[in-house]
Amino acid sequence: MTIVRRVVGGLAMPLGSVVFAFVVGGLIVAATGGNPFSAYAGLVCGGFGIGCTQGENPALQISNTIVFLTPLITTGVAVALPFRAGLFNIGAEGQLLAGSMACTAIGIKFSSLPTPILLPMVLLGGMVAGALWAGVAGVLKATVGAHEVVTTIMMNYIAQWLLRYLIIGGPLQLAAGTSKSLPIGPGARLATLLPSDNSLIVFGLPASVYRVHSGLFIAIVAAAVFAFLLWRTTLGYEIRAVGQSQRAARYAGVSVRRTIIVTMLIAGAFSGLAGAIQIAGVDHNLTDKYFSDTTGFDAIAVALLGLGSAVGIVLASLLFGALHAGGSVMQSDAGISSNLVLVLQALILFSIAANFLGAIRQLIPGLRRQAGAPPPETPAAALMTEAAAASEPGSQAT
Amino acid sequence: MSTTVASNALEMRGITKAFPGVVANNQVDFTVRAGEIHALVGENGAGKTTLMNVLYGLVHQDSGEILIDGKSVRISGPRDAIARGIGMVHQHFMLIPVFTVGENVMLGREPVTGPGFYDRAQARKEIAALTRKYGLSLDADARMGDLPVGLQQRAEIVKVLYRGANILILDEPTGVLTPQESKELFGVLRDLVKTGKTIIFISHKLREVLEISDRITVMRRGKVVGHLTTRDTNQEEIATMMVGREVLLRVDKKPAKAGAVAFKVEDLTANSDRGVPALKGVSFELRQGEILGIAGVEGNGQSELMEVLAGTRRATGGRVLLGDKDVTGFDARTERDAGIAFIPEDRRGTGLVLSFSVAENSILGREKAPTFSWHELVLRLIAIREWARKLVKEFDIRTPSIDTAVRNLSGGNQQKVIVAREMGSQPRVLLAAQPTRGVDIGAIEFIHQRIVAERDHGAAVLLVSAELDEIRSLSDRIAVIYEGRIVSIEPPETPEERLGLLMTGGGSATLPA
Amino acid sequence: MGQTRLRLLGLVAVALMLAAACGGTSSNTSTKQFKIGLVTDIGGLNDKSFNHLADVGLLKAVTDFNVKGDVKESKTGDDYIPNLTNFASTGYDLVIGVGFLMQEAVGTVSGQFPNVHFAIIDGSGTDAAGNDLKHANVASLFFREQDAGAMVGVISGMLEKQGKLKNNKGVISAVGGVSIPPVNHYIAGYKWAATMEDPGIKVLVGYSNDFTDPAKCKGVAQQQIQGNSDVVFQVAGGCGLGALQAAGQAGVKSIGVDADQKDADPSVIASALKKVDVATYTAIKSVVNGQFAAGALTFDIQNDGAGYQVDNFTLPADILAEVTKIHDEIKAGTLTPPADIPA
Amino acid sequence: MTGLSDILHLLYTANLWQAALAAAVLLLLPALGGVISERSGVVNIAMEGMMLTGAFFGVVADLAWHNPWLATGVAILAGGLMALVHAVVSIRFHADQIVSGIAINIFAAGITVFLVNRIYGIQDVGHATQSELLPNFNVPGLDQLPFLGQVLFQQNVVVYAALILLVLVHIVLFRTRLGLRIRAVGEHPQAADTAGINVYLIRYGAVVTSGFLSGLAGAFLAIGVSNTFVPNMTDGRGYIALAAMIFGKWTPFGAFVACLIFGLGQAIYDNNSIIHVSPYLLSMLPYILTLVVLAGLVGRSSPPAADGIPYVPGSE
Repeated sequence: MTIVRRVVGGLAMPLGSVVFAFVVGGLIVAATGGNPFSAYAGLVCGGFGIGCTQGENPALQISNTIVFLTPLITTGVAVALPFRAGLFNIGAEGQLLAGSMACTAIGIKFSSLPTPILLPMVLLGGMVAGALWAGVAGVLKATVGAHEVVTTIMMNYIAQWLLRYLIIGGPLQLAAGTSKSLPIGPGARLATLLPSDNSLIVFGLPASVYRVHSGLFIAIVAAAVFAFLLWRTTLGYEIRAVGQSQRAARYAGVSVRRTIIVTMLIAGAFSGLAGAIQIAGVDHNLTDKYFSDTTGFDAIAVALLGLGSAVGIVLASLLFGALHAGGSVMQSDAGISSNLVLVLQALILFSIAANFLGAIRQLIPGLRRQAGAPPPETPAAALMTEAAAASEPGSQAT
Repeated sequence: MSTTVASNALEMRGITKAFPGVVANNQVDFTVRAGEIHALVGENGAGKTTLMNVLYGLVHQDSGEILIDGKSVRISGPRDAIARGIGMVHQHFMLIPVFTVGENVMLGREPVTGPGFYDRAQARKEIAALTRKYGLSLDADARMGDLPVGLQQRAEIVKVLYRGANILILDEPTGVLTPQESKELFGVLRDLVKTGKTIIFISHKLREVLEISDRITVMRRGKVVGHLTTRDTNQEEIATMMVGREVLLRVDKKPAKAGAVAFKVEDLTANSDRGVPALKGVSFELRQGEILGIAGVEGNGQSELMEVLAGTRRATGGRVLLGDKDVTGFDARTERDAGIAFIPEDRRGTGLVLSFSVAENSILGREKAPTFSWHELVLRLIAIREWARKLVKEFDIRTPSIDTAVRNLSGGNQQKVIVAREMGSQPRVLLAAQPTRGVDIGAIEFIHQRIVAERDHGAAVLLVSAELDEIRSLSDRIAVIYEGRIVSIEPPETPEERLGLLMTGGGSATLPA
Repeated sequence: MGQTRLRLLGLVAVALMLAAACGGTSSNTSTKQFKIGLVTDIGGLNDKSFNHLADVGLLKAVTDFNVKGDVKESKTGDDYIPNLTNFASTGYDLVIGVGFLMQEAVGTVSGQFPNVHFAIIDGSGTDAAGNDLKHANVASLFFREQDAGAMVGVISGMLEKQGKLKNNKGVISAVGGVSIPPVNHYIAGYKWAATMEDPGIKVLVGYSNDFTDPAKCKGVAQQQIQGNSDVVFQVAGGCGLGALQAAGQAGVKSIGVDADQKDADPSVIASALKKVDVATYTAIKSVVNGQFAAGALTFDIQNDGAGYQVDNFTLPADILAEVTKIHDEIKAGTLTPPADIPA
Repeated sequence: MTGLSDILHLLYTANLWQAALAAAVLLLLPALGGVISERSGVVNIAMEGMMLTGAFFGVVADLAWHNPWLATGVAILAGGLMALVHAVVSIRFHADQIVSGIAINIFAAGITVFLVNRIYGIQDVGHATQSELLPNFNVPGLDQLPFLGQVLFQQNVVVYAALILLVLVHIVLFRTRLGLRIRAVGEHPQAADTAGINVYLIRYGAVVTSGFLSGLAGAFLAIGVSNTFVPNMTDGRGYIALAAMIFGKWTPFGAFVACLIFGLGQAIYDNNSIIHVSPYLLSMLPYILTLVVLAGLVGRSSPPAADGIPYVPGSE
């Protein structure tokens, strides 16, 4: 019973924020001469396959949403974990790219190896590369106190340029004049749930259009690992302690520096895994589409909307994946630019950050919180209590 | 209502202020006469600070009226308060460490030249004039963060005077001062009263209150419980009013049965956070079953000493022996595993992770112990919860559940969580720094009893406290620390005057045996 | 005033909602209405380049034929396949993918929907290794950008040779977006033709690595102009607008790309045209007329799918004559500009 | 190695430094805004969004009214308006300032393109003519100085404005009463409040000012450097400016040095038609350089003490 109430209570704020965003977004659409109802009908159809008017196939829409949300879960975790340690990992994108590059390189180099050997190799390779990419920021933060926001932004750019170098004229380029790599070996690919067969008809469409792949399960396992790590392990305990109070952590004998580095390494591994899964599960080669990839940035919003919890991240990924998939259906069905999706995402974040709902509730006497409850706290602030505080000088580091 | 007496500098009538979950001020009436030093006393959480924040415009009363010089006023912010001649010296100084004294004092009423340039020269002149007038010396160009606490407080007072305050509120002003500095402060206050200022002196140190004030208002749980005239009352009467019952000011304890040397510190040196030497060769021995109190004015190295012994600060020289084992270079975890428990002075920032639950805080620093984790990796949640429940019961921690975040507990119960955790593991050595600071009297008694019980179980206890009364009533021996050195080791019955002298570098030392 | 305006907007919004709610009973003509889906690449509709032109072609087709045209903008590369699939699975007759970046996606989706017609601008439906899958339902709309590049190359080379430009040191230049085939084809024709006109000419080639930030291309162009370039040829979409501006501010000439860009800057003396709008329109028309033909359809000077436009400039007669001559030769097939940038 | 000597050779040309300065100014303006905002205790990572909004509305206004000065005013106001949203959310509602900043950036990216579609449709955004742009201006006399003349005195008006603003922001922050108050609010808002300073007013002012500066940068980008609006044309400059600000330890001149490094990197890269190093590896250089400098020379950077912490009166 209390669990139900806790879940409902935990959902109320994010859900309310989503409603708030849709109301304001609807006003923007209406104010610029569009029809918000048909816009949202398009979004819902595109995201969840519900209420489609133009003959969209629900199974296909859901499949697309799942493909979009898969990397968001893993990168969302990669942002949420450092949040817990008081670190702002703005570099999930760069770490994802590092993972995808490593995965591709290994998948090409050892393309003849069979799946049981090669698949773990490419996934692990991606994780290691992501970990190293994030580890640079972790080490610089822990040793010289360089602000992780700056260093991770720099690492993002470096990854972007490295990617261009590799596939345009560099060692991974497919052929002169292309901006893509060779495909990875068949052994490096993650299986899709349905056979990639154009002649098999499932739900009225060829089975190959459903691109949902086993990476989804890896992502969900990653979220579960994140939850377990955070709440059930001594390391997670120490990460949270460092995030909430470095002094208390030091008092407890936790090495703040080591924890910062380890946290960033793990976060980077999650991001790198996301990149490897995208290559192994969806693309099978590194292409110019990664130039414009924004997964690692969307992940920041996902982590915040998910309030830094595993379940929240999965749900937030679902929402963002659905918005992503729904945007283009909205555009073709309702004639509303899919950029509205960005506006909605931003409004959701505003609402969560500012706790507008809390403010509104305060204004309505009947709903005012009963005395005795602790004062409301914005969730992100709670995640980052001592976020900016660099480790104090003169302290012992071990 | 009655007509206002003209000689009242300040009158607060029926002030009520509620925060979520607590009524901080409940129909408080508070009257201060012009030219008097009026003490406002009460336990922590009695509502003194809230009342003064209302007066200073930092929070707004839900109901009630404020009259200054007989006129009803509305104070909507500090600016209003300043304009009406109210100045406040906060318990936590409102000073900016990276600014100079001049900038700190001038802030809000800065002298300017030209189109708005800050006029440093004029600031210097203003401060010189003020310090001359009130006989307080201060260097306007010194960086605030570099000054000792006494001078920082002086800067706070100058800051208030610069704003033309007639009513000065001093919130727990002596908490961080040496007895000498306190004496100087009292002198300053008396001089200020002579120049026509009115002073509200907030304290829970009853001896000081009796020494400095003319009249006393006592608060308890958000209400005023008594108006007293200082010369007609005594410490016991005020204390009873404050807590609502007779208080045992003495700790009931048997004589110590000191055993073997448990802990030996030899010529220990260490630096402060700012990198300057804070410990300059500290040596002492601590025996099983005794309490060694460290008396000293804050900032003489006791914090650093405790941190070095607990492993959270690196020693620059010397040795620490636990039994025969050299534990000097140990980090906090190894020290703790070796049987050294530590109650840190900063409860909220260091001893607890406020957002963690009671259960989570109950294993802080011991999360990797075999009892609480599997191979130091996975937490044993069931064992942790059992442990937390046991501590809550045994140490009478008042909490809705062990899953409640400690942020939501009262200060006393927060401290009990720390005490329970540190004592619950039966340590060989207990380091207790300011174990009762900011804790209500009921909890103080309880914590004192537990410390003595720990001693009686054979633990060696090292106690640091800013409260000389606490040191004297708990300790079996008293080490006096001054400027990073133990200057003397004294028996517990040593008169307070002598300890005070030693703490400030005077007196002839009784060298440690 | 403000309030009235707001109220008006509100009324409009309500009216639109009502209209939308009551809609759905629109034109029920006897002939089949064709549904055309256009998927942009990440540049989006406002890329000031080929995505925009494709949209122009689509809208022209919508006015000329009984077709319903819908657009999906791709926000990231991950959107290509879902957007194409979405159109293909909802009864669209023709799905057009805009841009080289979408080759593999078109290759995949066209295999899944053999009954839907596909067209792709600047490419073909390929597998991951870049091989054309040659699906029977895919029209690959290629452009010989080098033809267009060659025409503006002739103009630039001649002008430089005649010494009528500002620096007159025998240098012209091109600013590419990213070094990918459609970009390099343009530059190849440009350099080839300029060198043909003036064998001593030096053609600087730089890349901004960007298609959206005009400041980046402006920077590259400025450095080229500093290196004495007299004509800057932009081949970088929205980014390249900055290159045109750099030329204008430095008093040298510039050449636009894809569409007629004479309005973008007064320095634009000519534009190399790649008639993506024509190609899009043609593809739609072929479906409407039931004449859809799979395989490569190349747009070049011969079929007037590529070409040039002289802009804010009057070509001297001798140059005009030479340009016409080269144009005719390319059209006749006696001259063939190369696809790769000559050394 | 020829690439390296090419670069070294370039460093001696005034032309390179002229370009570097112009590129740096596009970063400097938002970075200065960041300095002001964060000195007052409000973390601002929303410069990107404010700049993009400024660029968009600057172009809209310029195309409507054909007056670059008016349009710049509109751009500045648009940036300020976005900043006001950030201010209200983070000051009034005590929101997490990083979340709010990210939200602003996403919002700006979405709403600008959304409005391009709505306002211009298939016509697309037009181009401002030369006379509708913020002009370049050669300072008479000084522009003839060898080397420095070209670098410093043959620039766009916004470059001069930015350099003046650089000095101005420095003076205001460190020499004036207002600056003292801004810094006090950022270091210790309780102390400032009890000294009678209106913490909220200062913070609102500082944040909105940062929006003005970012909006100006947007105008410079859209109707100075270029002559139209292209979606996402700011291209991450707000984030680089953020890095520059932290790199510069929250001081105007420190940030300027960092901006110059990035500007120089861009200017060197712009010569890729001449230099024959992999343009991609070349592009990495400024970022790697920043990491190296952070690791080796600058080290620990400490923000204003109350940076990012919402102020709740009466709290400790």
